[in-house]
Amino acid sequence: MSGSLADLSAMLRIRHFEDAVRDLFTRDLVRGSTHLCQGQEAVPVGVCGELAPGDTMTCTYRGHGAVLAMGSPLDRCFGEILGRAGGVCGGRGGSMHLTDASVGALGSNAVVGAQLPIAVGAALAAQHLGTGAVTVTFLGDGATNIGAFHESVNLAAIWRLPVVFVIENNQYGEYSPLATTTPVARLADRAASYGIPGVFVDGNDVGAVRAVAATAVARARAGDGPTLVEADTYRQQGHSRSDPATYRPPGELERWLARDPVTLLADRLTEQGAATPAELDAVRERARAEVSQALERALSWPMPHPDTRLEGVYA
Amino acid sequence: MSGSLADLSAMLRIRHFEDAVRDLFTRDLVRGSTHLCQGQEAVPVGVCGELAPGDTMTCTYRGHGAVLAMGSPLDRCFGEILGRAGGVCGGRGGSMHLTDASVGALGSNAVVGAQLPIAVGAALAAQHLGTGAVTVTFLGDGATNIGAFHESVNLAAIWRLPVVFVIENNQYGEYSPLATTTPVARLADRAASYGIPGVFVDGNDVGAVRAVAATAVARARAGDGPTLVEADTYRQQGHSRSDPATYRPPGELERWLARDPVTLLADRLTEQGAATPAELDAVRERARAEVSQALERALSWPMPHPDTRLEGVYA
Amino acid sequence: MNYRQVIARAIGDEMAADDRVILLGEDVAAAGGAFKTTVGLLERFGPQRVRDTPISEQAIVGAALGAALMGLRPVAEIMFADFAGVCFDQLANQLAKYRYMSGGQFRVPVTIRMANGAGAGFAAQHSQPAENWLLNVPGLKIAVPATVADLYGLLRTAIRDDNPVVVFEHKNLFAVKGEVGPDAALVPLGVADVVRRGGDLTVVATQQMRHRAVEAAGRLAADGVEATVIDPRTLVPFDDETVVASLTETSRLLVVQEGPAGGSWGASLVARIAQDHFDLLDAPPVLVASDDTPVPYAGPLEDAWLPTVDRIVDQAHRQLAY
Amino acid sequence: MNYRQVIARAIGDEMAADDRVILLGEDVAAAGGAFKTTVGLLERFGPQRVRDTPISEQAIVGAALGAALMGLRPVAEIMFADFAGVCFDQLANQLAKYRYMSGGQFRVPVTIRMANGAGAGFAAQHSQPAENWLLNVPGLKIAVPATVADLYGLLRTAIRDDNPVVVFEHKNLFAVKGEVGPDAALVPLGVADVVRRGGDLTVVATQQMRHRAVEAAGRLAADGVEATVIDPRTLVPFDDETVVASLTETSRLLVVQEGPAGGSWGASLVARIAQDHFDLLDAPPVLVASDDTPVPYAGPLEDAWLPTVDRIVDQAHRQLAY
Ligand SMILES: Cc1ncc(C[n+]2csc(CCOP(=O)(O)OP(=O)(O)O)c2C)c(N)n1
Ligand SMILES: Cc1ncc(C[n+]2csc(CCOP(=O)(O)OP(=O)(O)O)c2C)c(N)n1
Ligand SMILES: [Mg+2]
Ligand SMILES: [Mg+2]
Repeated sequence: MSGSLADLSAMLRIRHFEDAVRDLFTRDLVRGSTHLCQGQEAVPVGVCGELAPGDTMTCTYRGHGAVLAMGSPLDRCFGEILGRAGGVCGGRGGSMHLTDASVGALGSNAVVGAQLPIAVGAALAAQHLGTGAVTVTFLGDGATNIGAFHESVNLAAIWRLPVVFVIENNQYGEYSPLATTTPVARLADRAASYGIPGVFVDGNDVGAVRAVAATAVARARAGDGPTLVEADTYRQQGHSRSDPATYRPPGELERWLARDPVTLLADRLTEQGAATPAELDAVRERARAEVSQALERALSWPMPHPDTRLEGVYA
Repeated sequence: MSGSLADLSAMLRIRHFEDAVRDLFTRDLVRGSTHLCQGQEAVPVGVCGELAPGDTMTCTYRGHGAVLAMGSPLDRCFGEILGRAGGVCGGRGGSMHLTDASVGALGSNAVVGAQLPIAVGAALAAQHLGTGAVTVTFLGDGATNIGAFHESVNLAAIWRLPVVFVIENNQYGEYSPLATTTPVARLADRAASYGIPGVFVDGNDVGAVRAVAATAVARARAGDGPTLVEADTYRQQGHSRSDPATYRPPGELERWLARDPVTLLADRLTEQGAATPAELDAVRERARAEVSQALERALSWPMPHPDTRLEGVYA
Repeated sequence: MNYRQVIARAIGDEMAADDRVILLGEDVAAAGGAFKTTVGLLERFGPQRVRDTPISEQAIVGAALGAALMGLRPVAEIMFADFAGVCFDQLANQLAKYRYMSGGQFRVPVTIRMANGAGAGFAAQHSQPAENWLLNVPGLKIAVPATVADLYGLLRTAIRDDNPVVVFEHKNLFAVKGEVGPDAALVPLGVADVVRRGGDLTVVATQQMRHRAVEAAGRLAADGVEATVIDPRTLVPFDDETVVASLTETSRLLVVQEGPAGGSWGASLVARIAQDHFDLLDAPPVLVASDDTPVPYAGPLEDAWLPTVDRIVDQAHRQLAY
Repeated sequence: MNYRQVIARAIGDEMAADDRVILLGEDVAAAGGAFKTTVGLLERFGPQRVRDTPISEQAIVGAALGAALMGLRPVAEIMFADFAGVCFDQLANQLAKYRYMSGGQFRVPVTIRMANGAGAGFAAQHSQPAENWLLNVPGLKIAVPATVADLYGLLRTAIRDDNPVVVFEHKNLFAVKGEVGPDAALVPLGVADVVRRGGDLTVVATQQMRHRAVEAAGRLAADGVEATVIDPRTLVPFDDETVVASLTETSRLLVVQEGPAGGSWGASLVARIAQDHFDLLDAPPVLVASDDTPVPYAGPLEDAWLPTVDRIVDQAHRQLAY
């Protein structure tokens, strides 16, 4: 697989979405914190692109891209981040908790690693009910050091559950380069502790990501159990809103920008003759327009009324 | 190294101690639960035998053997299990919490895996203070599936701390055979996730345990970081007081009893001419006598007075 | 039938009634549970529905949550309530909040069972009233049954509830006997049981302390003092109404609790009554609780840590003399 | 100097005074802390004493405990107090109990710092008053400073204390300004601060709510009502005496708290006062608390979740009218 115009479109929507969120943040329209994924778009687009209807996904606070890649509407995701009543979570969750069950996005989690056992449970339900559904769960490189990671992969492995663990190795956990916290070079190698396949992939190459994801998803769907995927990529922004990322070694950002996943795919499509420059421009324009129209809609929505604040604790 | 008469003596003391505790339990003199280590004695004796004064150790609720191997007095350990004021913890801890800081036994822990980060901390202090001390921590096979294991080994590895993780693989976690909970055959292989050596050893051969421990302890002391040791052994009793261990496959216990670590060592000492039958008998007799005298002393000690119950919460 | 045995009965009845109910936990299947509370369920429902897990409490609770999001009704066992510590994030930050954070997108029908309580010499890490750790966590319901019928009825209700319910099974009550007929009743969450009626004093107590309160009430009756004994049966939701109804008659509140006072359900109840029903009270509302220490091992220490019948009787007399 | 900055100052002063003090946590060293509360310490004390850790909170707390057993005086940072969930076992079952379970063999001089509190839109998993989760855990001390001087003094005292102390740094107070002179005082644990004196009503509040209580007291004064405002500064030990002394004058208790009532410090205080000082009270003691919901994200919802100055003023008038 080599990625398609549709992938480019999906990645661009995420890119513009994230750029817009950054802008909203500086305009004080986003509360708390927000964690952007510019530069990492090929991972969620490639992985979620290999899922079928009924499949599910959990992810992290850096999950806007993953939730959008599952098909959640741009406007309702903006709405949530803006704390609007029309947001996917009615304004109760915010940027770190984007959740849209209607597209299988079972939850963005703000506690590192906590999304993993939940994904294992969703996969357990699929196995138990025989639905054939697969669950994907995204985690960061830093998250591979937390206990919940270990427990989750182990349980999924021993029960051969249909779940795919996708490490988005963006080289940093907050401000710490991976090597300062993690004594192994290849996180995919940690799969050996659980007797499952560990696969490394260039996370900026959406086609490569799709290929690896396809295998892992097929394996899961066939009942052969989990796979641990490590997708190498880069967080082009700082860790969160306030981080200027001054800790980056000189030249690092530039090297990764030269391998920007959106540019890579556009170039490849051109090279392969899969799209003309005009077609690419049209895709770019449409993505930009969709995002800005969605944002406008979301900005017009009201905040939730305080009187509704007790709703939704219990069913 | 091949084990010595002193090792035999140490192992016998543990064996008799545990037999006595079982007996006390059936006589209703031990409260709650107690977890015995008959059959596993070569592991703590071999490992702790390679430690130097100032070295430290944390272990589990199945830790009587480890605490005794550090040199804690028999009578005060009995006293603790009997809930006497003269027990190592003044009767506050009991069987699952035997602790004797004076010999470096920093605590038996009743929460699976919780002793591991504490050992990492003790090793951190040694590194920081430059004492050259090493910390050993014992865990069960089942404990390798809990989050604290993962976090602890990882932290020790990235900081190259002087700690040795010793898995006492007694084949079961409570009533579950290892293979039902753990998708890898060799637990020592999990060391690869942390870039540290993983070593497998016959845990019923005290000499072999000593050899592996010596290397791991020397490595730690030299500043080269942790080792993960897996010592294969067998829990000859049930998991805890009330467990008749009916889940064992037929013949399993017998096969392991044929490789009983105490008998193995005694036979080897005889074969090698390192001890005469009379010497062995003397060691056996002395161990038995020491244990029974210690128990008598402990039984004569009073229970703590209820008026003291608020003591020891805060320093 | 005893308190220990009725657990498998309740879970089995729900599993028989609803295919979506599954059971998971350490040694709950082949071994029938560390406390033998799930004996026979594996044989009856098979290894797909009754699952032994690794020692991985975070994964156990998280998997129950995830499975519930997809339509199962998992029952997860955490062997000793103290081990809520190793999965507290999944309990307090995930399970409890999942529905709310998503804006109500999910139902979360998870039952978590844990063995709590002191009195049997299990010491500091295997004896705690961990129910108190979960009180400041909106989103959970909490059941603390004291009798065979209540355990049966509450456990079934918990499994049928579309919200996370934590059911505490008290280790020291396993031998308590009781009847559960074929038409045994579900027990609703949030409805107290008035165990005994009397006009002089209202005693509120759960689990082990409920039984001690009843014994104390018997002794008080011999002294001419008639106490009402109320067992709230669930801490969240808490049936304040039943307590208040009794106080309109007795005007005296005595709460008896296993566990230290700080941040406890007993203190919370005393505070609510003092705040909302101050005028009903003719004497200070009192919480009899454990010392502010971890649970000690030695018998004489642990016995003193737990409120005794003597202490309850004493305190009752003092309140009446006020 | 502000509340955010004084943290590095306090830790630095203790590190300078005692070689055994070390600091560990996620991004506390090279980055100077996720909240920039530990800026400059790495440069001053080097990477052996100021250590960045992996994302492994159980290992962080456990390592601090283990190091303390061997004579160090570790200061460990848990970035957001909500993450107490992922290391709750190490906090509640290990750190708190280690001395007691061993029969007093160890001193456990560990300081755990965590950023707590709502109001800035961090939502359900990054805003909680996790101090309430630790109340039913004997063996810990708990500090909740509201001012620059108190944070400085309590943090230093915590580091010098031979017991585990959890210090909550309130995220929404980072910008609060204050003075810390060169001879700045240590603040003892267990001694309340009487922020304002008045004879009509006793208001007890911590952190963000202390500031709102002071504001409310100002507005009440304009209405002719003089309130005493007491900031306990530590929840364990809790300075009941200062509260009681004020109540002898005011006879009216109003506790204001960020966070739900169940199992909270506020409810515990109300219960203790109702029980032990019933006769002092001329009106029901009242706890103004947050709703029983997780912390919501959207501004209007979170604003309503936190007790407002209006609500405090209102409630005060109601109590005086009682
Ligand atoms: C249990 C827990 N500890 C700490 C944090 C604070 N935190 C938020 S993001 C983050 C870094 C995570 O790094 P990584 O897993 O690589 O994911 P990335 O942010 O790079 O996508 C940390 C430490 C948290 N949210 N949860
Ligand atoms: C966190 C936690 N979960 C569960 C238990 C209950 N439990 C006590 S021992 C045990 C089995 C441990 O097996 P293993 O690690 O192999 O050690 P062994 O008992 O065989 O020495 C379990 C599950 C516990 N003490 N702590
Ligand atoms: Mg990362
Ligand atoms: Mg074992």
